Amino acid sequence: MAYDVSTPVFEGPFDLLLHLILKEQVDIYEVSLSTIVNSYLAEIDLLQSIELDLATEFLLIASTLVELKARRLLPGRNDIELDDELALWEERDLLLARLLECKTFKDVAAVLASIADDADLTFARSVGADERFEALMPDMLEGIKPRHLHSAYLRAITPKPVPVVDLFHVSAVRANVADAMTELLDELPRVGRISFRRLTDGLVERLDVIVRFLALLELFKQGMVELDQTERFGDIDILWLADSAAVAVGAGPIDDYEG
Amino acid sequence: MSDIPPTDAQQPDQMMTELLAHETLDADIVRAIEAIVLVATEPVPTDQLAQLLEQPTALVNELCRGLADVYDEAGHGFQLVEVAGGWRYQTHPELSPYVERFLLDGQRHRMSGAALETLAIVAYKQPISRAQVASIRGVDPDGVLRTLSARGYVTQVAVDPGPGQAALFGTTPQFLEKLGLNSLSDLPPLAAFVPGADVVEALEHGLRAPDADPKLLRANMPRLTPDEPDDQ
Amino acid sequence: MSDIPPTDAQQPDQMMTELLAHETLDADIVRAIEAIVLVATEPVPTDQLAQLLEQPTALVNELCRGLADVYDEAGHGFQLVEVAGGWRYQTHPELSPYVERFLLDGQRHRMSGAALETLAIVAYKQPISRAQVASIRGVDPDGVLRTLSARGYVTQVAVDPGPGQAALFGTTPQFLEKLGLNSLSDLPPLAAFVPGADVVEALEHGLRAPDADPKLLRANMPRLTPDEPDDQ
Repeated sequence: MAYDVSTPVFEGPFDLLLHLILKEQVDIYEVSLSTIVNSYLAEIDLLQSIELDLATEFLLIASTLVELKARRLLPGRNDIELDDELALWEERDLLLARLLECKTFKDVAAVLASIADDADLTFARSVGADERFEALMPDMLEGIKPRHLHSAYLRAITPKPVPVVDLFHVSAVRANVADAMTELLDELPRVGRISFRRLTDGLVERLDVIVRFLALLELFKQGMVELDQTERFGDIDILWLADSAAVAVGAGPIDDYEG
Repeated sequence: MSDIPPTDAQQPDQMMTELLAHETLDADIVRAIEAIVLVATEPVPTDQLAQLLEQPTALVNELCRGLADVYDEAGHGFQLVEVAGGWRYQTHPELSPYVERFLLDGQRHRMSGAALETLAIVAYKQPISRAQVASIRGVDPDGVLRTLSARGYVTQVAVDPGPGQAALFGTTPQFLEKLGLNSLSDLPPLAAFVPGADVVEALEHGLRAPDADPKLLRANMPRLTPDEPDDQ
Repeated sequence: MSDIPPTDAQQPDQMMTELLAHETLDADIVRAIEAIVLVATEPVPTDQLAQLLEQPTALVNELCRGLADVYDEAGHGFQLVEVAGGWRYQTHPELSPYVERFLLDGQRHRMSGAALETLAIVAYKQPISRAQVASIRGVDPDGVLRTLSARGYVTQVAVDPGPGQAALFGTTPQFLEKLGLNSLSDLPPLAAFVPGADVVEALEHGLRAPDADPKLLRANMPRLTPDEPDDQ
């Protein structure tokens, strides 16, 4: 169980974040994500076992951070639309509220622990009546039918559910790099040269843009396009090199990306 | 306690005070006797108390008698008595009518889920050792087995011939009677309800069946509807 | 008791005598309370005692408190306490070393930090869904909730009437018993634990988007390299 593991410092991603922010005075905009991941993985190493649940939950939190961080780092911050700015603040406030709530219950749990420790020093009597009252003892089997016994047996032999990684937070959208490559292989020979912004102009979903970018990198890897970026954060110039579109798509291993 | 008037009965119950001030020992020894006997499910032999408290048996015996006197003198509703070679608390005979009324008053004494599961395992897998029950349920069944045994639903039926000679448990005729069964073969057969072989195998291995549709799996699982008393 | 010397401690434990001489009732009422609670296997609600003894609840409550005081004053090794809405006998905390030695399974299971945090959230926010717990703890509480449920500390208390019909969890009387509390209102008030302004400020600062150039910021970046042990 992921939840049985803990260090004195933290147990989960929120704890980690709390710890990083409160103890280490970390500004999430200052600290690099790889640093967070590294220190996290270092802790995981200490535990000598990968706790998949914790790790995936951590990735969930981390991705929120990446998004916040990415917005900060992206150019043209002054051009950010008011809605985006508001959304950014909203996310920040939401995260703050969650961290505060998390901290509240961490603190109260510590008090409950000491209450429980005190209570553990006493032992309740639950002996029941002696044999003089045996005839009056309630019948524990009252109302129990053979079928109840049967279902209790099945319940007993059924192994407790094995923890599985829950994918509820993963949307069902499946962006396929191979498909994107097919599209590009159709489109690029016709236009010859195009900028990445224009290429992705009609795309609404950010994920689609990313997949197109990955497909483009794949084509670059295969020597079918030339890419050029004149300035940091600038537009990317795409030049079609291959004469023939007969290159087999999917000849190499191409990953699917689930969004 | 403002409305409890001071009485003329000035007979002080100072025996407890005296006991606790026994010059030859730690005051906690007397109190420890009270604490241990309070939670003991069986009468506690004087020897055992003496050993636990690291005191001479004769002294412990004397202290127990002293405590018994203290309770009697103070007029408590309980007594400390020596039965079957051990000490236990029991209610004063004069109060039996109240105790009986309480016991008849529908105590919430329903069988816990854990107790029922243990009983079911013993019923279906008898004769079975404590360790085997533990390995199925994943927890130490000691307390539950003791309770079930005290109620006369299970009993030791044999001794494991192997090394260790573990006690093997089985159900009693009283158990069958309570369930309205003529014999153990009248228990609902397991096979008729057991889910498909693939699912069983997956479950037996403690693994999730990777390609089994969860919905199908669920449909084959025994359903525990809320009206079943074991479902708490 | 010949070798128990009379002491100078002449503080008479006459409270029991006084209780028994309570002018408005049969002396047996007080003793009956002792007898009933002694044979009960779980805390006996004041109401139930009152009904069995045909006495006003307020009086019974007062008598129980009186008895608890009597035991305390006399220095007994047991206590009468009100837990989870009922009265029970339990051992005095000072004697836990002896009792643990006697009960071989006396070692209590300490709850993990994760379990306690989840339990705290359920206790204060009940009825609460799994997803709501998850959003507070930041991790999937499934395993913890299952463990807490198996221990009997939490249970499904309702179903969310909204879409999805999520199971809503709440704490059980066993939870109160585990903590030795009489009711949920005995939990420390949550308001006392809301982080202070300094913490809020630290967190806010940590989440603030600075106006400075990211490259400058990087130079100031706190180093959290793996070789720096988090030694707290």
